[in-house]
Amino acid sequence: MAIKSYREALNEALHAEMERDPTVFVCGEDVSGGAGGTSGEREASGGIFGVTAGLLPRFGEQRVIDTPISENAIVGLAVGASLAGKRGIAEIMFADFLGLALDQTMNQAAKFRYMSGGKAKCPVVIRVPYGAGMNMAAQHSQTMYQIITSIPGLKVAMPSNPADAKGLLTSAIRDDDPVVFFEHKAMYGRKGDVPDGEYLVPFGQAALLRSGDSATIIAMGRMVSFAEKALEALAADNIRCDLIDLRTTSPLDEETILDSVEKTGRVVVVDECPPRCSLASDIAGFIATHGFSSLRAPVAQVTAPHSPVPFSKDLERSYVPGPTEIEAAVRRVVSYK
Amino acid sequence: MAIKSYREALNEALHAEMERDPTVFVCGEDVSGGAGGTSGEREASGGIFGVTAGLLPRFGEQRVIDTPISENAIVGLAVGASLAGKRGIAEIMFADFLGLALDQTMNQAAKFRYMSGGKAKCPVVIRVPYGAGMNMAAQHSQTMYQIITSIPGLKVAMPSNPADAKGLLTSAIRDDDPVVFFEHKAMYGRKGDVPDGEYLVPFGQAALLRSGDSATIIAMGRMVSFAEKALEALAADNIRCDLIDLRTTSPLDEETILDSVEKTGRVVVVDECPPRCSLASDIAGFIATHGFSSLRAPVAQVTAPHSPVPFSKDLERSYVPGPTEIEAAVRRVVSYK
Amino acid sequence: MPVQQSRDQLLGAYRQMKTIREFEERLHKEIMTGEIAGFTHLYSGQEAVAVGVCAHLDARDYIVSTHRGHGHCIAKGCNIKGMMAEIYGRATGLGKGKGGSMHIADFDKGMLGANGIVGAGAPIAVGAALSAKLDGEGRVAISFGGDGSVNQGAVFEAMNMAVVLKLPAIFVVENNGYSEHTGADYAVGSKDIAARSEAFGMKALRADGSDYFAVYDAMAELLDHARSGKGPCVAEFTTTRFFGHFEGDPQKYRAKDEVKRHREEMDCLKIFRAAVSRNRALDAGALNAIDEEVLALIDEAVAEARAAPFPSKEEITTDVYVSY
Amino acid sequence: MPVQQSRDQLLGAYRQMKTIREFEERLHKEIMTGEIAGFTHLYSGQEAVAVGVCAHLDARDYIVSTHRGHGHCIAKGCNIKGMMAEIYGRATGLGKGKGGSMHIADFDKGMLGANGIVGAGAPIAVGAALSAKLDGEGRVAISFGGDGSVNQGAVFEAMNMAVVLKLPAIFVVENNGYSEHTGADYAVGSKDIAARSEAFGMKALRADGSDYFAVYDAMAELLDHARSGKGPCVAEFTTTRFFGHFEGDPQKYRAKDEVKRHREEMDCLKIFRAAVSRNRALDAGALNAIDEEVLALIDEAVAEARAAPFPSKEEITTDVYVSY
Ligand SMILES: Cc1ncc(C[n+]2csc(CCOP(=O)(O)OP(=O)(O)O)c2C)c(N)n1
Ligand SMILES: Cc1ncc(C[n+]2csc(CCOP(=O)(O)OP(=O)(O)O)c2C)c(N)n1
Ligand SMILES: [Mg+2]
Ligand SMILES: [Mg+2]
Repeated sequence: MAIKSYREALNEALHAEMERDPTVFVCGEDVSGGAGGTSGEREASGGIFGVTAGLLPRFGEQRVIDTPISENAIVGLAVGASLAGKRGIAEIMFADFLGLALDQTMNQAAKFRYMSGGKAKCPVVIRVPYGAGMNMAAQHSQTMYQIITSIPGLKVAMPSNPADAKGLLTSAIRDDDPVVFFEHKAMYGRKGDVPDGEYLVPFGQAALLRSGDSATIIAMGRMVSFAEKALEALAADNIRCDLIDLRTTSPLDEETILDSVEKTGRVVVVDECPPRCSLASDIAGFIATHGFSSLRAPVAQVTAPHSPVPFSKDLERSYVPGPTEIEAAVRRVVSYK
Repeated sequence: MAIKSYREALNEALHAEMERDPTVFVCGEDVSGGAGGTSGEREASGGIFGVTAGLLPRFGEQRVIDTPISENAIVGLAVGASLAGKRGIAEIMFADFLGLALDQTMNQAAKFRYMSGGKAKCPVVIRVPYGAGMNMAAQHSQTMYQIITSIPGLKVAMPSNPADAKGLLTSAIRDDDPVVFFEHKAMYGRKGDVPDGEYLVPFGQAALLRSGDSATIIAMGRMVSFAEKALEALAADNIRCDLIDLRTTSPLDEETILDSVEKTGRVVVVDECPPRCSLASDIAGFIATHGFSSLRAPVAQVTAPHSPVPFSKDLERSYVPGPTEIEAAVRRVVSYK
Repeated sequence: MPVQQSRDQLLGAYRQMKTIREFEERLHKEIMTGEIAGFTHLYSGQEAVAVGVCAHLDARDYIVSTHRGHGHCIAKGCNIKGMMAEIYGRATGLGKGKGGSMHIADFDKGMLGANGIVGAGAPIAVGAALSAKLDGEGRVAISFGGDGSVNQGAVFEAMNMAVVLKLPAIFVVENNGYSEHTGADYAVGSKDIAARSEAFGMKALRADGSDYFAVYDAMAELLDHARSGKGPCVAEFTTTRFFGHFEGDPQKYRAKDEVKRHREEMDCLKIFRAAVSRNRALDAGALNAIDEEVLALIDEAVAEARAAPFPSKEEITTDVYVSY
Repeated sequence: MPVQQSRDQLLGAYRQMKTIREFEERLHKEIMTGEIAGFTHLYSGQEAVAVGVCAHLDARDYIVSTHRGHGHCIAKGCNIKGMMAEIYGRATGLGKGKGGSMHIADFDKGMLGANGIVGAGAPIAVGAALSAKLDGEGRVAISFGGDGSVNQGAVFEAMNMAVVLKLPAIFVVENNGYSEHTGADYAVGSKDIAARSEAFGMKALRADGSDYFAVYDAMAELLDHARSGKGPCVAEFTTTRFFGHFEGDPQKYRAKDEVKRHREEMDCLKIFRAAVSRNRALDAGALNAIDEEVLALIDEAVAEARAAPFPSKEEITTDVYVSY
């Protein structure tokens, strides 16, 4: 155990897996930086968010590949190589840019195995920094995971803390299916305990971070820490909740959700997406269908509004669901008669 | 009133609106067909599904534009022209190809107005044939509307019959916001009464196609006719339901849904999408949050399975939700104690 | 200068071209019966390209194909019966009937799949070329595409990516004059695919795609370039398709007599036969014998496909993931 | 041959270049204070391109810009105070503070927006060019982009589309040598953007983007071509950025003295002043007077922006649709 940042935890997983498996490579824009130009320094950035720093000096240009700005071809590069025996890790600088790479992600990576009757294997990982909170405006702040979660054939991981960042990324790289890996931009600097050495967090197993009978809070990614904040405030009034961190939205840990709902009968789903066809509605709908008999209150959905992400500081701050909204929602469902 | 096919109804709307408004134009692959090559006939196809047939002879090459295979640029062409005073109607031959055009759709068309603080207007229509049922396999059969519905800034229309095809497309073309218009490939040949002359179906107003107290069936697109079939079978056992055809999934007619749920307390949502972050889960979640007090049974979600669309006839037939599954779901919710 | 080919090579090439031809001509008939569902794009007329290209490859090389993929599959060694069964949607098909005509693949043969998304194969081929480069065994990846595919952003990106990373990728462009119902002379703004691709920084050649020998010789030169680490190349082969874009296409965009004329003047099988008899490389007898064997094989393939079982309903939800 | 420009034109051009320069240099300082949120990409060093291009345009012509858009906005006539307020996220900004630096637009001025998606502006510009062509009034649409943007599929598609439809679109490529931290000599496989674009079937020119007169003259020729219906063109202007890719960029990918050297040798303002004094077109006095006016204007703009109110929370959900 050591205190590390979310960024360091991801970087550690990349180093370890590239060390362990020579078929693993990373590609993307500026994953090392400094190719061409007048630089003396070959690794000029190590990724715009620093997640791939140190890989080039250690593993060389063959396996740490700077690319032109060609998102669809970047994913295709990793997909094609992964169909041909490698394990490609593509970095799409911002999740929003999946808008350019959705064909290779949705129509290619997600479907090869199925269309080939199980013959193909496409163990690709597509890393995508996502989310609002850094005033990057409407084209650099989207969640996108609701879209990717809706696509059969893809797996979706979204760590909420440094330990999961390391454990889920390690599992993603070793996974034989395509994984889209969502890293929240605003969490890269967040520190926490990270297990030393080899550490894997299995897919499809949510984490029960807090226990309580008052209600069930289901969250993912950055929303988890906001839910924790809300719970601190609620503790004062003796409101204690189960807090479920999904960790992967596909596969979904249905059992952990239903067990908790059966216990509490009251649910708050917290999701950074806008409301329509969101993870919040997905979970709320799932519970309305499979957990109805235990429900004792309306399922509260705490989401962003149905609008793009605004630039101006205060607007963005209120756009993103936060502890206040979560706390209010919990009080609503708990007091529902 | 005259009996016309879904295809003819769409074609009629295109003719009428291009006649009425000189700023309207269509663009896409083979929307006329026959550009270049050795053909004597300039209009060689009128769209791969024949929806744009007859437009070229009537309105000429300036307003009926055949394009190269460049989906992102096709949508961009219509978006850019629509920002510059025109009303562009882009045809993306199959909804699946939105995977290539999502950037122009999601990051550009959907966000211009917001990012410009209300200054921009982008009255573009993106027509996308969607859905399974024609053995076109995994890359030519997807629904995609769950993905587009999740994006703030876009409107989503999906007619379930010829009359709505005409009325919704007319409204879409006159709408000042970007609309993604979903036409089910398997319905082009379907015939029905279509009002003569100018006919508009407003967005955000669902159609209550059947009335009954037993339960509420909510469907859209091709699923509506399957729900009607199921209702015929159920009538024998005196099971009568409200059948709500959403017509547009964004905006969503929340009022019609909640009124019906209040009356019946039992809900079946029918959706051609795979289950995750689908329209089915979206509506089920919405009801779990806003209609909970009236719910007397679990919300049944009838969807495709979490897998790509298979090619082989029987597999595809069972993949697509049909009358049998809907009937069973209605019986489940109706008999729930 | 022309490359010498052994008698066996020539017989093999003819057998493959003939197999593709009969496979497609037969499908054209069978589709009329309504027994074959979905979209089928026939390759008849373009055989010399697939065969002339794949003659240089072995199972360790990669190819990525298109919606019009039957020819590439056969030339790369896919099992004929498995292909036919797939097109018939049977459990015995190469993809268990889940993929169909547009998605035939055989990964053991280095055939990374036909593809229903025009242009999508190019970045995938570039990825396979990257894998080949990392392995350092002189393998290559071929991206097949048509005159319409080269206007797709994915293909441009793939070409530039291959040049930047100096990968052993070859973009084979089959210019049959049409992208669906639109002429290549319209959709390719520059009118010159080879020159436009060359400007990306690739070695480029153009040759007659109806002449097996022209294709073979051009590819010999490009493969030498790519295998020796000199970077990607592009080959534009002019060719023609004998049928419509897909089965059921009325082809109003073509001059009335175009197909008839092309079947007379651009038939790669006739051209091949003429060439090998002119230089006395092969006797008609040997070729006629192959014709009969091929017809028998196709008959069998169709019969077996029609007799084969459809996949069971459980298959709908299998093969989505390796594990989930 | 050089095009004659009136004294007023020259003074106007200098004023715009100076305004862009001071706008950016001031932002560079203000960003240090932490008062400006998000991503800001400064245009300093490239002023001659935006101004030399837009000098030929009026409000009825269209431009589409990039993430590095301040210069294009100013050159196309966007209100300086409205821009500054937008960058500060204020309700008085051109986009009510909802868009920020990467999304400044002014549709009344034909400025169809900066764009956060590299390359996305090109298809949009082509669409605007189509609208211009349909109106038949000789208007044009300019697509601004960098050396990195031209490797984006959307840009290739847009170029081919513009050629196929013979649209009055001009692709202005500002080659400042870098796409973020990666050299253009690496990411552009062919190493020659103008030639690669020319192969798409466009008239292409390359000129010194640090020399206002070189840019102006090149654009005069291309605009004549585009406005007269002869089809799309491309211009590659070699230039440099004086700051990092975005504010906070340590620029390890650049040689230590590169920026210093470029500020000495490639400063478009110095080059302009030298030129107009050499040929006695303008006297230093007039230019110095402009310098002072510009500085005063920027001071005002910053002061007013900082004093302006932030948008109210209600604005989060307005302007999503015209009606919903
Ligand atoms: C991305 C995408 N756009 C459009 C289509 C529809 N489509 C299928 S084949 C085709 C024409 C392809 O032309 P070309 O590349 O020349 O290949 P050919 O059909 O001539 O073999 C089109 C437009 C598609 N399958 N994928
Ligand atoms: C589609 C997309 N990919 C990547 C980025 C991140 N990004 C922003 S600017 C930039 C470099 C652009 O280089 P260039 O086109 O030369 O413009 P310059 O920054 O030099 O002005 C990159 C990669 C983006 N904004 N959009
Ligand atoms: Mg073709
Ligand atoms: Mg640059």
